[in-house]
Amino acid sequence: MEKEQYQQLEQNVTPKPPYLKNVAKAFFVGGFICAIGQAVSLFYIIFFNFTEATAGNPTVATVVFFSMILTGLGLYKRIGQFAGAGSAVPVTGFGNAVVSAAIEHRSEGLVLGVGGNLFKLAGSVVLFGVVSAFFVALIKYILVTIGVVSW
Amino acid sequence: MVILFQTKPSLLAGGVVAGPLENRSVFSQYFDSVYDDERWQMKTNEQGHRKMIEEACEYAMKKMGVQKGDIDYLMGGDLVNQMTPTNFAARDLEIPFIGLFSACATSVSSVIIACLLTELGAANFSLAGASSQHNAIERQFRYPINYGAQKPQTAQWTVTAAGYALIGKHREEYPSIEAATIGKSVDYGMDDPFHMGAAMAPAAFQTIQSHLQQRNQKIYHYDLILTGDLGQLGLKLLKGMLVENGVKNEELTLLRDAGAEFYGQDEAFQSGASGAGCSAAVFFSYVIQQMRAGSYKRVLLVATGALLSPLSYQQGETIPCTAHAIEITMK
Amino acid sequence: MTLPLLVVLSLLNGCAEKEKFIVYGSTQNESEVEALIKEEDYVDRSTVIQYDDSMLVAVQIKPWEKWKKTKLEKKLQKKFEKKYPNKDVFVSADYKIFYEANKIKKDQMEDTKLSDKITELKELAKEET
Amino acid sequence: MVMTFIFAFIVGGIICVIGQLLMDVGNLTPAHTLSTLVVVGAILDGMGLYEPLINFAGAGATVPITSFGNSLTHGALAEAEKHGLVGVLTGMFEVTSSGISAAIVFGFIGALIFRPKGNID
Repeated sequence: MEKEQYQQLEQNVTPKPPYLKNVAKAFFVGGFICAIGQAVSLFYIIFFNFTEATAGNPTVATVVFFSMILTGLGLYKRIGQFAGAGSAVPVTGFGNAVVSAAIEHRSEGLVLGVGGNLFKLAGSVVLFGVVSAFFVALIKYILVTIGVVSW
Repeated sequence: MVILFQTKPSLLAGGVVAGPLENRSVFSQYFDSVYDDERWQMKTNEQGHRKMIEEACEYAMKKMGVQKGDIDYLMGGDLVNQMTPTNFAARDLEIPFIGLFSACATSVSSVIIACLLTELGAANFSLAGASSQHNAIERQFRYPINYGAQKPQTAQWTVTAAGYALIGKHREEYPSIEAATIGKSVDYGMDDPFHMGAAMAPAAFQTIQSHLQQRNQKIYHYDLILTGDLGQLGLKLLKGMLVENGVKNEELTLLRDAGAEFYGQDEAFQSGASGAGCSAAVFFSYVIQQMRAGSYKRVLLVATGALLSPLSYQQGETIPCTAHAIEITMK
Repeated sequence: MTLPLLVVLSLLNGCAEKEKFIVYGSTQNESEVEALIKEEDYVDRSTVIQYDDSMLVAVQIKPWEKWKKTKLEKKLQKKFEKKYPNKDVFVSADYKIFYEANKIKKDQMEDTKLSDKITELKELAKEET
Repeated sequence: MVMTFIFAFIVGGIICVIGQLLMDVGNLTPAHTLSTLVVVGAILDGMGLYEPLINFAGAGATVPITSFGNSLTHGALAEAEKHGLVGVLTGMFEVTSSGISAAIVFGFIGALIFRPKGNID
């Protein structure tokens, strides 16, 4: 059997991902996580001195903490299998990537294992976040200087 | 070229040790021991992996009442970087040893080498097998265990199991190896590490075809052709390729796959089981026991292996695969 | 998971006053201030705290208009500054400020503390992330 | 107030749906998907569109990973506005994202108290 012929067969046999089901699951789980985030942020606004503008930071830190607990108990991967992007896209997914790598590499010690592998999965997000922030700021600065836009 | 063993070395015993999740395997009743701690009460996954290999070897030896001093060679491998679990187990077993890497096809490639050594007269007894430990393999090839990535339906679950066979000179009352085919490394351009079955099926197809052709056999000459870990989709693909080549539908029932059957119909495991320990565990427990009980007279075991590394697929390479086959008969 | 959420929601609704437009503190210009805010149809609810020369205007913007929050806040600030050039006006659409303003009214906070509280809230609202 | 929760749910859900489509239809790995979303967040903030989204949807916009790009860019832009070209550079050292620091701290703590387990349910 030729390669092309096999690839054709493979295409026919391999099931397509259930797009609609996956999208629905991602929507509801992702939305639910954000609604919990909203509740946490309200908690900080009402009981502490945070405004809507400043409550974002403690909110994110808190949901990352929840994510650590769920990751450590092995529950986050089950949520992940069910929800896909619904649990990967919220910052809890970022937390899960960092915490799971940290737990995984504990056996190689705190410095070489945890320290060296903490951003094994999440590093690309930090990289592209910081680099794109730099370029966006640079481009906007140039555009402001030549008078195309204002701050 | 097919290898014909004139002296027909025998599979005298098999030792299979598996992890806690493998309790759910449809084959678990045939295993010698199912441990309820995935790390065998060791500190790391890799140490547990090593311990599992040692125990599997000990079970195989105990069944024939031989000591490790009686074993001439140990042939085996696993999937961890540089195969440290097997290398370290060999250190503790103190048996002359060659580590073999054919990925998940090691369970059969090791048996072939052991048979050649037996045929040559260099070995009275040798141990051959392979193993995999879920946590140790997943963290290396894919993601940390607790990372919540969504696995597609094509994914397979790496089993925690070690299977080792004790191979010795021919004895009538034991299943014996008549012939073997060492497979080529086959690449049909598949590049999805979450769809190994599709990558491995062509390798299994080529090895089976070449073995049957050179032995002048048809599928129906066998009671069972058992592939290693193609999974449900890989098995479907293999059957599809055979049908294209003129194999009749009724013959296809003789084809089974250890990985596809390993965890039954549990959807949590997606397309089924994989890993070097998958084929080794099934071949050296279920198959040997069934043959000794007389259920099968002639069996072709085809272990398949995907020869990728995390590095190679990140660099965008496709996945070459191999398949090795042994023909086992029972009087 | 949904039960505690519902409890929180009902609590929050309980906190909110029935009246939509409230002026607290000195009664000076009360109806005028109220009319001024009512003119702006994007304002859902508001609580104005008056003390001496300072005026804290805490508003809640209608959900569908909320994305323009920053602009609307500035617009309202300008409007009030123009109307009351002699007063120290501070407009905020932040929920925290609105919540605290309602609390001032509910607790009937004394005038002596009021001044400090208003300054505190102003600083809080100016904080950035 | 109830509306804020509903908007947070819907907007957060939609951002996740975009991520799911990138993975399923675009065939991207989770790492590629998340990196893409972060860059999109940064660009949206550069165009001044992310803040209105936060005003509208609250946690629906701050909890998804796109807010990383937003908060990092926000810091950089603020510095650039204050200090000009030098600010673009120094902005990089000033920018913070609580998610990153929180993940580092909790990652370390998690490593101390948990062990990986290969269970399936």
